[in-house]
Amino acid sequence: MKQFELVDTPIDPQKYSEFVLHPAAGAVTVFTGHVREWTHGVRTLYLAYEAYIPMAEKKLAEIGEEMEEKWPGVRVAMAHRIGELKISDIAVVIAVSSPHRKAAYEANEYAIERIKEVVPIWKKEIWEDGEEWIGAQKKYPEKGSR
Amino acid sequence: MKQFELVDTPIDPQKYSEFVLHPAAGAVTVFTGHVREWTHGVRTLYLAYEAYIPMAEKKLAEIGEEMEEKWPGVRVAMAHRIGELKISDIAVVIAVSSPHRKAAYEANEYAIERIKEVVPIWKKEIWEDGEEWIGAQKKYPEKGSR
Amino acid sequence: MITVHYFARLRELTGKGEESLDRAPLTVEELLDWAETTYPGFGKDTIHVAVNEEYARKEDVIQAGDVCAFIPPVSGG
Amino acid sequence: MITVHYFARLRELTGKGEESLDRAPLTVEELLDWAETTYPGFGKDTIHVAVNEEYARKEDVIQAGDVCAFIPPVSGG
Repeated sequence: MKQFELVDTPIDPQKYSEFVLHPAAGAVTVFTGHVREWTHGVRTLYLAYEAYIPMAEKKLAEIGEEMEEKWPGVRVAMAHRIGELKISDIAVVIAVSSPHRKAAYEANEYAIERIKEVVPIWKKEIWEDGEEWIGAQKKYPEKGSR
Repeated sequence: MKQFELVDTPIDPQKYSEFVLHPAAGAVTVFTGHVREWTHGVRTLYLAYEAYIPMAEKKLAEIGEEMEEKWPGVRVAMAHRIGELKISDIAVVIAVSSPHRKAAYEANEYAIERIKEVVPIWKKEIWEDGEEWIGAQKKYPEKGSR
Repeated sequence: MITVHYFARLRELTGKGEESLDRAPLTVEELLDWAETTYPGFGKDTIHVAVNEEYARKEDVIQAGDVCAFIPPVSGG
Repeated sequence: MITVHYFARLRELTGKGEESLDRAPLTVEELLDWAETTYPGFGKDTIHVAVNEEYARKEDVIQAGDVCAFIPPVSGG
Protein backbone atom coordinates (compact mmCIF):
# COMPACT_ATOMS: atom_id res chain seq x y z
CA MET A 1 0.00 0.00 0.00
CA LYS A 2 0.89 3.65 -0.37
CA GLN A 3 0.18 6.29 2.27
CA PHE A 4 -2.10 8.16 -0.12
CA GLU A 5 -3.63 6.05 -2.82
CA LEU A 6 -6.43 5.34 -5.22
CA VAL A 7 -7.34 1.67 -5.40
CA ASP A 8 -9.69 -0.39 -7.54
CA THR A 9 -10.11 -3.26 -5.09
CA PRO A 10 -11.85 -3.51 -1.69
CA ILE A 11 -10.36 -1.32 1.04
CA ASP A 12 -9.10 -2.95 4.24
CA PRO A 13 -9.15 -0.18 6.91
CA GLN A 14 -6.80 -2.16 9.15
CA LYS A 15 -3.88 -1.61 6.77
CA TYR A 16 -4.23 2.15 7.09
CA SER A 17 -4.64 2.20 10.86
CA GLU A 18 -1.56 0.01 11.21
CA PHE A 19 0.34 2.38 8.95
CA VAL A 20 -0.28 5.38 11.21
CA LEU A 21 0.23 3.61 14.55
CA HIS A 22 3.50 4.23 16.41
CA PRO A 23 4.66 4.16 20.06
CA ALA A 24 3.84 7.84 20.72
CA ALA A 25 0.30 7.51 19.33
CA GLY A 26 -2.36 7.39 22.02
CA ALA A 27 -5.32 7.78 19.69
CA VAL A 28 -6.23 6.52 16.24
CA THR A 29 -9.36 7.55 14.35
CA VAL A 30 -10.44 5.67 11.26
CA PHE A 31 -13.21 7.07 9.11
CA THR A 32 -14.77 4.95 6.42
CA GLY A 33 -17.29 6.27 3.93
CA HIS A 34 -19.69 3.59 2.72
CA VAL A 35 -22.14 3.28 -0.13
CA ARG A 36 -25.55 4.03 1.34
CA GLU A 37 -28.64 2.34 0.02
CA TRP A 38 -31.03 5.27 0.43
CA THR A 39 -30.36 8.94 -0.21
CA HIS A 40 -33.21 11.41 0.06
CA GLY A 41 -35.70 8.62 -0.51
CA VAL A 42 -34.01 7.32 -3.67
CA ARG A 43 -32.67 3.79 -3.62
CA THR A 44 -29.13 3.41 -4.89
CA LEU A 45 -28.30 0.14 -6.65
CA TYR A 46 -24.58 0.78 -6.83
CA LEU A 47 -22.08 3.56 -7.35
CA ALA A 48 -19.33 4.08 -9.87
CA TYR A 49 -16.34 6.21 -8.94
CA GLU A 50 -13.91 7.64 -11.43
CA ALA A 51 -10.76 9.64 -10.69
CA TYR A 52 -7.95 11.55 -12.29
CA ILE A 53 -5.67 9.13 -10.50
CA PRO A 54 -2.24 10.81 -10.44
CA MET A 55 -3.69 14.19 -9.50
CA ALA A 56 -6.02 12.63 -6.93
CA GLU A 57 -3.13 10.89 -5.17
CA LYS A 58 -1.14 14.11 -5.25
CA LYS A 59 -4.06 16.03 -3.72
CA LEU A 60 -4.50 13.40 -1.00
CA ALA A 61 -0.83 13.81 -0.13
CA GLU A 62 -1.24 17.58 -0.04
CA ILE A 63 -4.17 17.24 2.35
CA GLY A 64 -1.93 15.04 4.50
CA GLU A 65 0.67 17.80 4.58
CA GLU A 66 -1.97 20.35 5.54
CA MET A 67 -3.03 18.11 8.41
CA GLU A 68 0.50 17.64 9.72
CA GLU A 69 0.95 21.39 9.63
CA LYS A 70 -2.31 22.17 11.43
CA TRP A 71 -2.03 19.34 13.96
CA PRO A 72 1.65 18.66 14.60
CA GLY A 73 2.29 15.07 15.57
CA VAL A 74 -0.51 13.48 13.57
CA ARG A 75 0.21 10.72 11.08
CA VAL A 76 -2.18 10.15 8.21
CA ALA A 77 -2.98 7.54 5.58
CA MET A 78 -5.87 7.76 3.14
CA ALA A 79 -7.28 5.80 0.25
CA HIS A 80 -10.19 6.16 -2.13
CA ARG A 81 -11.60 3.35 -4.18
CA ILE A 82 -12.69 3.70 -7.78
CA GLY A 83 -14.78 1.50 -10.04
CA GLU A 84 -18.13 -0.03 -9.22
CA LEU A 85 -19.07 -0.24 -5.55
CA LYS A 86 -22.09 -1.95 -4.09
CA ILE A 87 -24.09 -1.09 -0.96
CA SER A 88 -21.94 -0.89 2.22
CA ASP A 89 -18.65 -1.08 0.30
CA ILE A 90 -15.99 1.31 1.56
CA ALA A 91 -15.40 4.22 -0.83
CA VAL A 92 -12.89 6.10 1.27
CA VAL A 93 -10.76 5.46 4.36
CA ILE A 94 -8.97 8.06 6.47
CA ALA A 95 -6.70 6.90 9.29
CA VAL A 96 -5.16 9.43 11.65
CA SER A 97 -2.99 8.83 14.69
CA SER A 98 -2.05 11.41 17.26
CA PRO A 99 -0.54 11.51 20.74
CA HIS A 100 -3.89 12.81 22.03
CA ARG A 101 -7.41 12.18 20.85
CA LYS A 102 -8.66 15.69 20.07
CA ALA A 103 -6.28 16.15 17.14
CA ALA A 104 -7.09 12.68 15.84
CA TYR A 105 -10.79 13.54 15.60
CA GLU A 106 -10.33 17.06 14.25
CA ALA A 107 -7.73 16.20 11.65
CA ASN A 108 -9.76 13.24 10.42
CA GLU A 109 -12.88 15.34 9.90
CA TYR A 110 -10.81 18.01 8.19
CA ALA A 111 -9.52 15.39 5.76
CA ILE A 112 -12.91 14.24 4.54
CA GLU A 113 -14.09 17.83 4.08
CA ARG A 114 -11.01 18.62 2.00
CA ILE A 115 -11.35 15.44 -0.04
CA LYS A 116 -14.86 16.47 -0.98
CA GLU A 117 -13.61 19.91 -2.00
CA VAL A 118 -10.44 19.36 -3.98
CA VAL A 119 -9.68 15.76 -4.90
CA PRO A 120 -10.60 14.97 -8.52
CA ILE A 121 -12.90 12.02 -7.93
CA TRP A 122 -16.41 11.72 -9.30
CA LYS A 123 -19.32 9.61 -8.19
CA LYS A 124 -22.09 8.31 -10.39
CA GLU A 125 -25.19 7.05 -8.64
CA ILE A 126 -27.07 4.27 -10.39
CA TRP A 127 -30.69 3.85 -9.34
CA GLU A 128 -33.43 1.54 -10.53
CA ASP A 129 -34.67 4.16 -12.98
CA GLY A 130 -31.59 6.08 -13.98
CA GLU A 131 -28.14 7.31 -13.17
CA GLU A 132 -26.35 10.60 -12.65
CA TRP A 133 -22.91 12.01 -12.03
CA ILE A 134 -23.05 13.68 -8.63
CA GLY A 135 -21.58 17.09 -7.92
CA ALA A 136 -23.12 19.24 -10.61
CA GLN A 137 -26.76 19.15 -9.55
CA LYS A 138 -26.81 22.61 -8.03
CA LYS A 139 -25.84 24.14 -11.33
CA TYR A 140 -27.77 21.78 -13.59
CA PRO A 141 -31.25 21.77 -12.12
CA GLU A 142 -32.66 20.68 -15.44
CA LYS A 143 -30.96 17.30 -15.05
CA GLY A 144 -33.61 15.92 -12.76
CA SER A 145 -36.12 16.67 -10.10
CA ARG A 146 -34.03 15.30 -7.21
CA MET B 1 -18.82 -10.31 21.03
CA LYS B 2 -21.28 -8.10 22.87
CA GLN B 3 -22.24 -4.60 21.76
CA PHE B 4 -20.84 -3.12 24.98
CA GLU B 5 -18.20 -5.19 26.64
CA LEU B 6 -15.12 -5.47 28.79
CA VAL B 7 -12.57 -7.92 27.45
CA ASP B 8 -9.30 -9.30 28.74
CA THR B 9 -7.86 -10.23 25.34
CA PRO B 10 -6.62 -8.09 22.41
CA ILE B 11 -9.28 -5.94 20.76
CA ASP B 12 -10.00 -6.38 17.04
CA PRO B 13 -11.58 -3.07 15.88
CA GLN B 14 -12.95 -4.71 12.74
CA LYS B 15 -15.46 -6.71 14.76
CA TYR B 16 -16.99 -3.55 16.16
CA SER B 17 -17.10 -1.66 12.89
CA GLU B 18 -18.79 -4.64 11.24
CA PHE B 19 -21.29 -4.72 14.07
CA VAL B 20 -22.45 -1.14 13.45
CA LEU B 21 -22.45 -1.26 9.64
CA HIS B 22 -25.82 -1.51 7.86
CA PRO B 23 -27.23 -0.51 4.45
CA ALA B 24 -28.32 2.97 5.57
CA ALA B 25 -24.92 3.78 7.09
CA GLY B 26 -22.85 6.14 4.95
CA ALA B 27 -20.16 6.81 7.54
CA VAL B 28 -18.38 4.76 10.17
CA THR B 29 -15.93 6.20 12.68
CA VAL B 30 -13.73 3.92 14.73
CA PHE B 31 -11.73 5.36 17.60
CA THR B 32 -9.04 3.29 19.24
CA GLY B 33 -7.16 4.41 22.33
CA HIS B 34 -3.66 2.97 22.51
CA VAL B 35 -1.03 2.64 25.21
CA ARG B 36 1.43 5.48 24.62
CA GLU B 37 5.08 5.06 25.43
CA TRP B 38 5.74 8.60 26.60
CA THR B 39 3.48 10.80 28.71
CA HIS B 40 4.78 14.18 29.86
CA GLY B 41 8.34 12.97 29.47
CA VAL B 42 7.87 9.81 31.51
CA ARG B 43 8.34 6.48 29.78
CA THR B 44 5.58 3.96 30.32
CA LEU B 45 6.62 0.29 30.35
CA TYR B 46 3.09 -1.04 30.35
CA LEU B 47 -0.37 -0.33 31.74
CA ALA B 48 -2.71 -2.34 33.89
CA TYR B 49 -6.44 -1.72 33.63
CA GLU B 50 -8.96 -2.85 36.20
CA ALA B 51 -12.73 -2.51 36.06
CA TYR B 52 -15.90 -3.09 37.97
CA ILE B 53 -16.97 -5.24 35.08
CA PRO B 54 -20.76 -5.55 35.34
CA MET B 55 -21.21 -1.87 36.15
CA ALA B 56 -18.73 -0.83 33.45
CA GLU B 57 -20.65 -2.77 30.80
CA LYS B 58 -23.90 -1.27 32.04
CA LYS B 59 -22.43 2.23 31.86
CA LEU B 60 -21.13 1.64 28.33
CA ALA B 61 -24.63 0.58 27.31
CA GLU B 62 -26.08 3.71 28.93
CA ILE B 63 -23.63 5.88 27.00
CA GLY B 64 -24.78 4.07 23.85
CA GLU B 65 -28.38 4.99 24.70
CA GLU B 66 -27.41 8.61 25.26
CA MET B 67 -25.75 8.66 21.85
CA GLU B 68 -28.77 7.20 20.07
CA GLU B 69 -30.92 9.82 21.73
CA LYS B 70 -28.66 12.75 20.86
CA TRP B 71 -27.85 11.56 17.32
CA PRO B 72 -30.83 9.58 16.02
CA GLY B 73 -29.80 6.96 13.52
CA VAL B 74 -26.36 6.20 14.93
CA ARG B 75 -25.39 2.65 15.85
CA VAL B 76 -22.69 2.08 18.43
CA ALA B 77 -20.45 -0.68 19.73
CA MET B 78 -17.74 -0.22 22.35
CA ALA B 79 -15.25 -2.32 24.23
CA HIS B 80 -12.60 -1.69 26.84
CA ARG B 81 -9.79 -4.08 27.59
CA ILE B 82 -8.57 -4.86 31.10
CA GLY B 83 -5.44 -6.55 32.39
CA GLU B 84 -1.88 -5.77 31.39
CA LEU B 85 -1.40 -3.87 28.12
CA LYS B 86 1.87 -3.11 26.42
CA ILE B 87 2.84 -0.15 24.23
CA SER B 88 0.48 0.38 21.25
CA ASP B 89 -2.07 -2.15 22.49
CA ILE B 90 -5.67 -1.03 22.11
CA ALA B 91 -7.27 -0.15 25.44
CA VAL B 92 -10.62 1.02 24.09
CA VAL B 93 -12.53 0.89 20.82
CA ILE B 94 -15.58 2.95 19.88
CA ALA B 95 -17.34 2.22 16.59
CA VAL B 96 -20.16 4.46 15.41
CA SER B 97 -22.12 4.31 12.19
CA SER B 98 -24.46 6.97 10.91
CA PRO B 99 -26.25 7.85 7.69
CA HIS B 100 -24.08 11.00 7.50
CA ARG B 101 -20.57 11.67 8.69
CA LYS B 102 -21.06 14.58 11.07
CA ALA B 103 -23.00 12.54 13.60
CA ALA B 104 -20.49 9.69 13.34
CA TYR B 105 -17.66 12.01 14.37
CA GLU B 106 -19.56 13.87 17.06
CA ALA B 107 -21.12 10.84 18.68
CA ASN B 108 -17.79 9.02 18.71
CA GLU B 109 -16.00 11.86 20.48
CA TYR B 110 -18.89 12.17 22.92
CA ALA B 111 -18.49 8.49 23.78
CA ILE B 112 -14.83 8.68 24.76
CA GLU B 113 -15.47 11.78 26.88
CA ARG B 114 -18.28 10.01 28.71
CA ILE B 115 -16.23 6.84 29.17
CA LYS B 116 -13.54 8.88 30.86
CA GLU B 117 -16.15 10.46 33.14
CA VAL B 118 -18.43 7.69 34.28
CA VAL B 119 -17.26 4.17 33.44
CA PRO B 120 -15.66 2.42 36.43
CA ILE B 121 -12.33 1.52 34.88
CA TRP B 122 -8.95 2.36 36.37
CA LYS B 123 -5.54 2.62 34.80
CA LYS B 124 -2.25 1.97 36.53
CA GLU B 125 0.85 3.23 34.78
CA ILE B 126 4.01 1.25 35.32
CA TRP B 127 7.25 3.11 34.66
CA GLU B 128 10.86 2.10 35.02
CA ASP B 129 11.00 3.63 38.50
CA GLY B 130 7.52 3.21 39.87
CA GLU B 131 3.83 2.85 39.28
CA GLU B 132 0.65 4.75 40.03
CA TRP B 133 -3.08 4.48 39.68
CA ILE B 134 -4.16 7.31 37.40
CA GLY B 135 -7.13 9.52 38.06
CA ALA B 136 -6.50 10.76 41.58
CA GLN B 137 -3.44 12.91 40.96
CA LYS B 138 -5.22 16.23 41.05
CA LYS B 139 -6.42 15.54 44.55
CA TYR B 140 -3.31 13.73 45.77
CA PRO B 141 -0.49 16.06 44.81
CA GLU B 142 1.70 14.49 47.48
CA LYS B 143 1.82 11.29 45.46
CA GLY B 144 4.54 12.50 43.13
CA SER B 145 6.02 15.41 41.31
CA ARG B 146 4.56 14.49 37.90
CA MET C 1 -25.18 -7.98 55.36
CA ILE C 2 -23.97 -5.86 52.50
CA THR C 3 -21.14 -6.58 50.08
CA VAL C 4 -18.58 -3.88 49.39
CA HIS C 5 -16.09 -3.96 46.50
CA TYR C 6 -12.69 -2.27 46.42
CA PHE C 7 -10.89 -1.41 43.20
CA ALA C 8 -7.55 -0.06 42.04
CA ARG C 9 -5.84 2.05 44.71
CA LEU C 10 -8.46 1.07 47.28
CA ARG C 11 -7.97 -2.64 46.60
CA GLU C 12 -4.28 -2.21 47.25
CA LEU C 13 -4.86 -0.03 50.34
CA THR C 14 -7.33 -2.41 51.95
CA GLY C 15 -5.59 -5.53 50.73
CA LYS C 16 -8.87 -7.01 49.56
CA GLY C 17 -11.21 -6.98 46.59
CA GLU C 18 -14.39 -7.24 48.61
CA GLU C 19 -15.80 -7.93 52.01
CA SER C 20 -19.14 -8.33 53.76
CA LEU C 21 -20.38 -5.88 56.37
CA ASP C 22 -23.16 -6.39 58.91
CA ARG C 23 -24.10 -2.73 59.20
CA ALA C 24 -27.21 -2.19 57.05
CA PRO C 25 -29.22 -0.09 56.89
CA LEU C 26 -26.82 2.82 56.65
CA THR C 27 -26.39 5.82 54.39
CA VAL C 28 -23.73 6.14 51.71
CA GLU C 29 -22.14 8.87 53.79
CA GLU C 30 -22.00 6.59 56.81
CA LEU C 31 -20.39 3.86 54.71
CA LEU C 32 -17.74 6.31 53.52
CA ASP C 33 -17.09 7.45 57.09
CA TRP C 34 -16.72 3.84 58.19
CA ALA C 35 -14.23 3.19 55.39
CA GLU C 36 -12.18 6.27 56.18
CA THR C 37 -11.96 5.23 59.84
CA THR C 38 -11.22 1.60 59.09
CA TYR C 39 -8.66 2.25 56.34
CA PRO C 40 -6.61 5.41 57.03
CA GLY C 41 -5.83 7.21 53.78
CA PHE C 42 -9.02 5.97 52.12
CA GLY C 43 -9.65 9.47 50.76
CA LYS C 44 -13.44 9.45 50.95
CA ASP C 45 -13.83 12.98 49.56
CA THR C 46 -12.77 11.82 46.10
CA ILE C 47 -14.70 8.57 46.12
CA HIS C 48 -18.15 7.78 44.81
CA VAL C 49 -20.20 4.84 45.96
CA ALA C 50 -22.17 2.61 43.64
CA VAL C 51 -25.10 0.69 45.05
CA ASN C 52 -26.25 -2.22 42.93
CA GLU C 53 -24.13 -0.95 40.04
CA GLU C 54 -25.55 2.57 40.03
CA TYR C 55 -23.95 5.74 41.37
CA ALA C 56 -25.58 6.69 44.68
CA ARG C 57 -25.95 9.99 46.52
CA LYS C 58 -24.52 10.60 50.00
CA GLU C 59 -27.97 10.46 51.57
CA ASP C 60 -29.11 7.25 49.88
CA VAL C 61 -29.75 4.37 52.25
CA ILE C 62 -28.05 1.04 51.75
CA GLN C 63 -30.18 -1.96 52.66
CA ALA C 64 -29.20 -5.47 53.66
CA GLY C 65 -28.42 -7.47 50.52
CA ASP C 66 -27.21 -4.48 48.54
CA VAL C 67 -23.95 -4.73 46.62
CA CYS C 68 -21.81 -1.64 47.07
CA ALA C 69 -18.62 -0.52 45.41
CA PHE C 70 -16.23 2.29 46.19
CA ILE C 71 -15.44 4.12 42.95
CA PRO C 72 -12.25 6.18 43.07
CA PRO C 73 -11.73 8.66 40.21
CA VAL C 74 -12.03 6.66 37.01
CA SER C 75 -9.29 6.64 34.37
CA GLY C 76 -10.47 4.42 31.55
CA GLY C 77 -10.01 5.19 27.89
CA MET D 1 0.46 19.78 -28.86
CA ILE D 2 -1.28 19.57 -25.50
CA THR D 3 -3.12 16.64 -24.01
CA VAL D 4 -6.57 17.18 -22.50
CA HIS D 5 -8.37 14.69 -20.27
CA TYR D 6 -12.13 14.33 -19.84
CA PHE D 7 -13.73 12.74 -16.80
CA ALA D 8 -17.15 11.68 -15.57
CA ARG D 9 -19.96 13.65 -17.26
CA LEU D 10 -17.49 15.27 -19.65
CA ARG D 11 -16.08 11.91 -20.72
CA GLU D 12 -19.59 10.76 -21.54
CA LEU D 13 -20.47 14.06 -23.28
CA THR D 14 -17.37 14.11 -25.47
CA GLY D 15 -17.27 10.37 -25.94
CA LYS D 16 -13.56 10.28 -25.18
CA GLY D 17 -11.21 10.11 -22.23
CA GLU D 18 -8.53 12.28 -23.76
CA GLU D 19 -7.36 13.92 -26.94
CA SER D 20 -4.45 15.95 -28.30
CA LEU D 21 -4.83 19.56 -29.41
CA ASP D 22 -2.47 21.56 -31.57
CA ARG D 23 -3.40 24.94 -30.11
CA ALA D 24 -0.69 25.89 -27.59
CA PRO D 25 0.07 28.39 -26.32
CA LEU D 26 -3.38 29.37 -25.10
CA THR D 27 -4.90 30.46 -21.83
CA VAL D 28 -7.07 28.30 -19.63
CA GLU D 29 -9.99 30.55 -20.47
CA GLU D 30 -9.38 30.05 -24.19
CA LEU D 31 -9.26 26.29 -23.68
CA LEU D 32 -12.60 26.38 -21.86
CA ASP D 33 -14.12 28.51 -24.63
CA TRP D 34 -12.87 26.06 -27.23
CA ALA D 35 -14.40 23.14 -25.30
CA GLU D 36 -17.74 24.88 -24.92
CA THR D 37 -17.88 25.59 -28.65
CA THR D 38 -16.72 22.12 -29.64
CA TYR D 39 -18.93 20.22 -27.21
CA PRO D 40 -22.28 21.95 -26.69
CA GLY D 41 -23.46 21.54 -23.11
CA PHE D 42 -19.90 21.40 -21.78
CA GLY D 43 -20.83 23.80 -18.96
CA LYS D 44 -17.54 25.64 -18.68
CA ASP D 45 -18.70 27.92 -15.87
CA THR D 46 -18.68 25.04 -13.42
CA ILE D 47 -15.46 23.45 -14.62
CA HIS D 48 -11.92 23.90 -13.38
CA VAL D 49 -8.88 23.13 -15.45
CA ALA D 50 -5.83 21.33 -14.12
CA VAL D 51 -2.53 21.89 -15.88
CA ASN D 52 0.09 19.27 -15.13
CA GLU D 53 -2.02 17.98 -12.23
CA GLU D 54 -2.46 21.34 -10.52
CA TYR D 55 -5.52 23.60 -10.54
CA ALA D 56 -4.91 26.54 -12.87
CA ARG D 57 -6.37 30.04 -13.05
CA LYS D 58 -8.30 31.35 -16.03
CA GLU D 59 -5.40 33.55 -17.11
CA ASP D 60 -2.68 30.90 -16.84
CA VAL D 61 -1.03 30.03 -20.14
CA ILE D 62 -0.89 26.46 -21.34
CA GLN D 63 2.28 25.57 -23.22
CA ALA D 64 2.98 22.86 -25.75
CA GLY D 65 3.60 19.58 -23.92
CA ASP D 66 1.36 20.44 -20.98
CA VAL D 67 -1.13 17.87 -19.76
CA CYS D 68 -4.54 19.41 -19.07
CA ALA D 69 -7.66 18.03 -17.48
CA PHE D 70 -11.16 19.39 -17.23
CA ILE D 71 -12.34 19.00 -13.64
CA PRO D 72 -16.13 19.13 -13.21
CA PRO D 73 -17.42 19.53 -9.64
CA VAL D 74 -15.84 16.73 -7.64
CA SER D 75 -17.91 14.29 -5.62
CA GLY D 76 -15.51 11.92 -3.90
CA GLY D 77 -15.81 10.66 -0.34
